[in-house]
Amino acid sequence: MGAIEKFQEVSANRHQYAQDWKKKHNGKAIGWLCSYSPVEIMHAAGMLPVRILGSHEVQDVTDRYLFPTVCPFSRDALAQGLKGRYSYLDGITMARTCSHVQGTYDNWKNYIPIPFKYYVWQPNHMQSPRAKPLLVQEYKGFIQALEKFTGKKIADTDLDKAIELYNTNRRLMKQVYEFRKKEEPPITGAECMEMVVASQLMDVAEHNNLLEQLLKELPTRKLNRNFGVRLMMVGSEMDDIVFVKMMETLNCTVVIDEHCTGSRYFWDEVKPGKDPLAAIAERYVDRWQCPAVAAEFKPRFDRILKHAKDWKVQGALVYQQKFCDPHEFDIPHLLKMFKDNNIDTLVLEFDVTIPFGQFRTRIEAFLEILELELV
Amino acid sequence: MITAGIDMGAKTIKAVIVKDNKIAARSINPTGFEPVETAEKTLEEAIKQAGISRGDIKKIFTTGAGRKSIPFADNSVTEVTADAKGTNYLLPSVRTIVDIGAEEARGISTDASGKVLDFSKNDKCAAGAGAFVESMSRALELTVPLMIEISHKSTKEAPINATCAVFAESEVVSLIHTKIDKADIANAVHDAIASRVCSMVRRIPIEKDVALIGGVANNTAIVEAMKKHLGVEIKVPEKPEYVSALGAALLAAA
Amino acid sequence: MTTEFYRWTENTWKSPDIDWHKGQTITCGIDVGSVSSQAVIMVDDKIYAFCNTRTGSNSPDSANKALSISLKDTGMKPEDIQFIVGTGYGRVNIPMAKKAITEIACHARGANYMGGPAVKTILDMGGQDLKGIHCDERGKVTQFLMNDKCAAGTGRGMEVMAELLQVPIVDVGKMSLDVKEEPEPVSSTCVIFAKSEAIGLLRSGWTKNMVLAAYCSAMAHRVVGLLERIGIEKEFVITGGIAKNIGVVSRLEKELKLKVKPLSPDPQIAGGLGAAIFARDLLLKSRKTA
Amino acid sequence: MTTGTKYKTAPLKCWQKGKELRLEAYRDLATGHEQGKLMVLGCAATPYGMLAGLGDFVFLAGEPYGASVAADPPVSIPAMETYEARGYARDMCGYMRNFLGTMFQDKYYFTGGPFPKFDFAWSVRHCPAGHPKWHQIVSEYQGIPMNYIDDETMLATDGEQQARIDYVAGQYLDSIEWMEKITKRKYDDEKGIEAMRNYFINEGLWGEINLLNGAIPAPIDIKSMFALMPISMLRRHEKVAIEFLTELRDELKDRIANKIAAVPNERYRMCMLTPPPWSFLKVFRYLENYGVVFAGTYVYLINSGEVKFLYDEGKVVPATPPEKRPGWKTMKNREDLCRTVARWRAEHPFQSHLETRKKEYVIMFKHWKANAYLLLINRGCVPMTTSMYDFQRDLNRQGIPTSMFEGNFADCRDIDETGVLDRLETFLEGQGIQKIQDI
Repeated sequence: MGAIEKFQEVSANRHQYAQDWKKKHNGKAIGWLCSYSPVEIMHAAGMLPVRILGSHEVQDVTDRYLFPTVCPFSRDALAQGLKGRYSYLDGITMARTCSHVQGTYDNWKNYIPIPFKYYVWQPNHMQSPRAKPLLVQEYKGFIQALEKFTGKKIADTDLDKAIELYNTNRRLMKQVYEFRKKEEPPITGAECMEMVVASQLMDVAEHNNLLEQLLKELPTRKLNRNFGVRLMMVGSEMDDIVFVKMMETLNCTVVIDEHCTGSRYFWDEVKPGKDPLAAIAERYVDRWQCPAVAAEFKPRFDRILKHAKDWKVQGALVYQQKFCDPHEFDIPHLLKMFKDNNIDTLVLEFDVTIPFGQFRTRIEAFLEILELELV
Repeated sequence: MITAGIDMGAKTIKAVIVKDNKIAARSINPTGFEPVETAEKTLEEAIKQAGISRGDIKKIFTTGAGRKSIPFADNSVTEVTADAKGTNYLLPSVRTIVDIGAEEARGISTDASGKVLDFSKNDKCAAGAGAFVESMSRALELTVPLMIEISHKSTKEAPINATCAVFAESEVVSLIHTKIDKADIANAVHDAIASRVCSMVRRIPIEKDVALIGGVANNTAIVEAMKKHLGVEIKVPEKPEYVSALGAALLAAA
Repeated sequence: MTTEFYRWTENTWKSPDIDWHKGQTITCGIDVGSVSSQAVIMVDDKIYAFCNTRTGSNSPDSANKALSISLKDTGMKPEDIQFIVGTGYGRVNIPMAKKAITEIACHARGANYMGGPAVKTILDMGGQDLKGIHCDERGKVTQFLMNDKCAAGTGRGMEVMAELLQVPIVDVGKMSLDVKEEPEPVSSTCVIFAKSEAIGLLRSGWTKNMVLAAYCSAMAHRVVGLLERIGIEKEFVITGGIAKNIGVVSRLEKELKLKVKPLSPDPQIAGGLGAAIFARDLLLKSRKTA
Repeated sequence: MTTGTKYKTAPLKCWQKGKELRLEAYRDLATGHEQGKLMVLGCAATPYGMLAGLGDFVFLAGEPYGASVAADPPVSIPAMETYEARGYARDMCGYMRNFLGTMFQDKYYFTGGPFPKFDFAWSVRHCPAGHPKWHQIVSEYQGIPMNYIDDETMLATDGEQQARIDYVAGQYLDSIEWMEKITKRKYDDEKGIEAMRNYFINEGLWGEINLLNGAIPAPIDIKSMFALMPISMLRRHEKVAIEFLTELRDELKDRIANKIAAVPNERYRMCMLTPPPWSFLKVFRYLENYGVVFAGTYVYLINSGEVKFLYDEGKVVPATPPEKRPGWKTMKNREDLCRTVARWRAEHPFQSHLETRKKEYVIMFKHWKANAYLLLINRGCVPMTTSMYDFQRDLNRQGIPTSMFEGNFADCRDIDETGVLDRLETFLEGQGIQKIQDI
C-alpha cells in the first residue's frame, strides 16, 4: 500500500487504529482538543496522542450541552464523545485557548466517563516575557499528573526523544509541502490534508516512516488531472476531506493552507536546548498563532502572506467555522491584506456538514472570477 | 358540568366541549384575520355538535398564542399547561409530551396527575418546524399526505444539516436539483425536523411513556423519525390537534 | 391546492421584428432557479424571446418546460439553437446545455447587457439567497457576497410574509407603500422571528399594509448592509423577483440616496440572458478555432 | 383577581445624585483631553485605579458603554449596521459591536459629539475570544498603543495557582513600565496605591449593597441597580463614589428597617446569573404584574470582587479590602500593588472555575431568598453562556427552579420578545403564580 493510501486508511478508521495501537503496545491513548496541546509530552509519557475531531455527520446529541452559537467543530467533537466513539481513550487534555472548545472539554469532563483529565493552563499573552517561564511550570504539573496516572517516570531523555520525533515529523511534512510549489503538484490538497490529519492520529514514528516513503514516491508521481487555479485555504479548524475533494474537481488545486488542523498545527519545530521543557514551552509560545490567542494581526498575517507568495497562489479561500469569533475578528483585516496584495478571496462559513450545492456555486463563481474570460 | 376550551393557534382555532369529564364535541377552523369571530364560529359549531345551548356552558378557558384576545373567555392558560392536562386525560401513562406546532415545538415533562414538572421550547434557530413540512411539500410538488407516503419508501439517507428552517429549505432545493430521489428527500425533511425537535426535547428528562401531539402528530413519517431519534415508543392520541383545547376545557372544569 | 400567494406570475415575450432565420448566431441561456426558471433566446446580439416560469421538482423537466414555452409559436426548434448554456441551481443538470456557468457570473453579464457598461453594482435577491455582485464595465464579476449565518433578507422572507398575510406577493410592494406614515422596521433579523413578530403586530391592531411596510423597510435595511460591504458604485441595478417589489426598491433607494436603474425587458431574466450571452461567446470562439 | 399590594414603596432619595454622577463620568470622556487628562480605554475588569500613578485620567470601560448604546435600539441598530458594513460578523461580542459601531460612526453616545480618541488601551483578557482583540481593532483604527493582562487564572483547578498569580503580577509590572514609556510620564506608586485602595473599598460597598437585597421585601429593584452600576464600574477609584455608595447603602438599610419595598406587591423572588438583554429591561416591569421582584444578578453585582464566599458555611459577605485581610501585605510600592491586584483578581475572577461558580450560584440564591433563577442563553457573549445548560442541570438537581430564554444582551434584533414573555408566563403558571393586574 502506498503512503497516501495508508494515510487515507488511518484517517478513515482512526478509532480502529488507536485501539489496535493500544493492544499492540499494551499502552494508553490520550485525546487532545486544541493544537496548543503539547503532543511531545504526551508521547514522552508513552501514550498515543489522538486528536479529537468531528465526523461531519448530522447529529442531535449536543444541544443540551452546548448553546446555539457554539462553533460546529466543538459540537461535532463533543458529539463523538457522547456517542461513545472515543470510549477507548484513557485520558483527555486541552490547552487553554478558545471558549468554544472549552465548552467541549468541560462537558466531556462532566458527562463522559474517562479516567484521566488534565487542563493545561496555557498562558495566552504570547508577547509577554512572563509566558514561557509560566508554561514550563504548567508543563511540570501536567507531567506530574501523567506520571501519577501511567506510573511511568518521564525523563528528560524521553522528552528529547519525543522532540526529535515530532521535529522530524514536522520537517518531513514541510518537505512534502515543498512539492506543492510545482506547476503540477504531484499531490492534491485533499491528499495533503489526509497526511496532516493522519499525523495527529498516528504513532509519530510510524507516520515518519510513511513520510519517508512518500518523499521517495513524489518525485516520479504524475497526477492525471486538471490542475486549474492555485488556491490557498486559510481559516479555522478544517478536516472535511470530502469538501476539499469536491472542490478539487472544480478546476482548482489547493496548494497551501493555513489552519488549525493543517500547517498551523505542525509548521514550527522545537528548537532543542539544554532544558527540553523550556524548549517545548518556547515552541508553544512562539509558534504560528491561532487568532484565539493572538492580540496582534501582524505576526499571523505576515506568515500567511509569505506562504501565499512562496506557493504562487492565485486565490485564497478564507473560511471559518460558523460562530468562531476569534477568526471573525481577523477576517475583515485578513481580506484587506489579501486585497492589498492583489490576491482574490472567497469567504465561506462552515457548519458540521456542508450544503454542497450552495458552496459549489460559490466556489465555481469564484473560480470564474479568476479565469473565465469574456469575448 | 359542561365546559369549553378554545385553542387560539396561529394557523387554526380549535374548540372542544367537555361534558361531565367526557368529550362532547370538537371543531376546527383556519384562524384567518378575525380570530375572535373565528373563535366564536368554531365554538358555535361545537355547541351545535354537542346538542347543547351556549347557556349550558359553565366556563370557557382559552389557550394558544392568541389566548388573551377572547372577550367571552373566563380565563386563559398557556399551551404547556393545557397540553399536559389534555394528554394526561387521553393517555394517563404519559410522562413526556412533545407538541410540534407550525412555528414552535415544545417538550413537556409531567407527573401522574398531569402537572407540568419542566418544559423546553425550541431556540431561535430551530423554529418553524411545522411550517417547514408544508413549504417543502411545495418544493417537492407533492401534497403533504403524498410526501408522507413516499417518505416511508425511502431507501437512502440524504442529510439536511441546517437548523435554520429557511436554510434547510435551500438545502432541500439543492438536493432536488442533484437528482436525489423524492422519497429520500421527503424522508430527509421529516428526519431533519424530528432530529431538531428531539435535540430540544432532550433538555428535559425523557421518561416513558412519550406522546406526540399537535397537528404534526398526524404525520406518520415524523412519528417514525421521532421513534428512531429518541429510541422509544411514541404514543399518539386520537385527534392529536385537539389536545390543547381539550386540556383548556378540562382545566375550566377543575 | 390553496392559492400560492408567494408565487411570482409567469410571463413570456417574443420580439415582433426579428426574423431568426436571418441570424448568424442563435444561442440560448436557461436559468433553473430555486423558485422560477427562465429561458432566453438570443439571435445574434439581440434578445429574441424569453419566458419566466416556475421551477418544477426536477431540473431537466423545468429546463425543457422553459425552453419549449419560449419557443412557442416562433417556429424555432430546439435543434435550431446552436449553443445552450445552463445556469442557476439546476445548471449541472440541464441535458441540452453544452456548458454550465454560475448564476453569479450570468446575472452580472445579463445586467450589464440590459443596464449598460455603467452598471457596477448588482443586487440579486433570489428566493433562497441574497447576492451582492460587483462587476466591471464588461459585466465580468470582480467580487460577490452572499448572506451568511442568517436567511434574513432573502426573498423567502418576503414569501413567508405574503403567505402569512394571504397577500399575493406581486401586490406586497404597492400595499406596503399605502400607509399613512412609515412604521418602525420589523426589528428581528430572523425570518422565523420576523414572522412571529408580525403575528404579534397584527394582534396589536396593525394593518396588513403596516406590517408589510415594516417588513419591506427591514429588508431594505438588511440589503444595504450587504451592499455596503462590497461598496456601492453607480450604476446600481436589481435582478431577480424582488426587483419587482416597489416596496423594497423604493425604500432601498431612499436609504442609499441612489436611484435603482430599471432593467428592461425584465430583471428576472438576467441570469438566463447572461447565460445566452456566454453561449454566444463560446459559439463564436468555437467557430474561430474551427 | 386581587391587587396583591402588600408593602409601601417610595422612590430612592439618592436617585438623582446617582444619575448625575453616572453621566458626569461619561461626559468627562468627551472633554478629557481639554482637561489635560489621560484618556484610557479598557474593560470593566481592568483595575484602572492603577492608572492614577500616571496622573489624572478618564477611563472608559467598553462593556457598560456598549450596554448603554444597546439599551437604545434607535441608536444601537444603525451603529451595529455600520459595524457590519465593514465586514465584521453579527455573532460577535454584543457590547463590542455597539462600541465599534459608534466609533466607526464617530458618534459618542452620551454627547452625540465625536467619539473619544484614546491615548492607549489597557485591557484584561478575562474573555478568551474578546477584549484584547476588541481593543486591537480600536488600536488599529485610532492608531493608539495597546497592552493587556492575560487573566482568568481560576479557569483551571489543575496545576498550582501561585505560578499563575506571579505571571499575572509580572504582566502588571511590565505594563506599568510600558505605560511610562508610551506616555512619557513617571509612574507615582503612591498615587496608584491610593486609588486602588478606594477601588477595593468601593467593591466591598457595592457588594454590601447587593447583599442587602436579601431582605424581604427587596429594598431596591434590579433596574435601579443596573442604573447605578456604572458608578461602581467607572468611578471605583474615586472618593466621591465611596461617599455615594455609603449614602445609598444607608438609605437601603433605612428602607429595610421601614419595610419600604421596590415592588409593592412582591410575592415571588427571582435572580439571574448574567445581565439581561439591555434593550429588554421592560421584562422586569412586565413581571412585576405577577408580583415578581428581581433581587439581583451574579455577573456584575457579585463576581468581580464585591463579595467573599464562605463555601463551608454556605454564606456570602461583603469583600474586605485586601490589605485588611489576614496574610495580605500593606502595599508600599508598585511591586506590592501588582502582587495584591494579581492575587485579588485570582480570588475574585470574572470567570471562575465552573465547579466554584456552581457553588456560588446556590449560595446567592439562598442569600437573596429567591424562588427561581432566570437564565439567559446569550447570543452576544460566549463566555457568559458556555456551560449555561450545565448550570441549569446543576441548579435543578438541587431543587432550584429555572426559567431559560434565548436572546442577546446587546442586540435587540436577536430577541423574540413575544416568545420570551410567553415562556415566562408559562413558567410562572407552573409555579402557581398568576398575573395580578396590569400595572
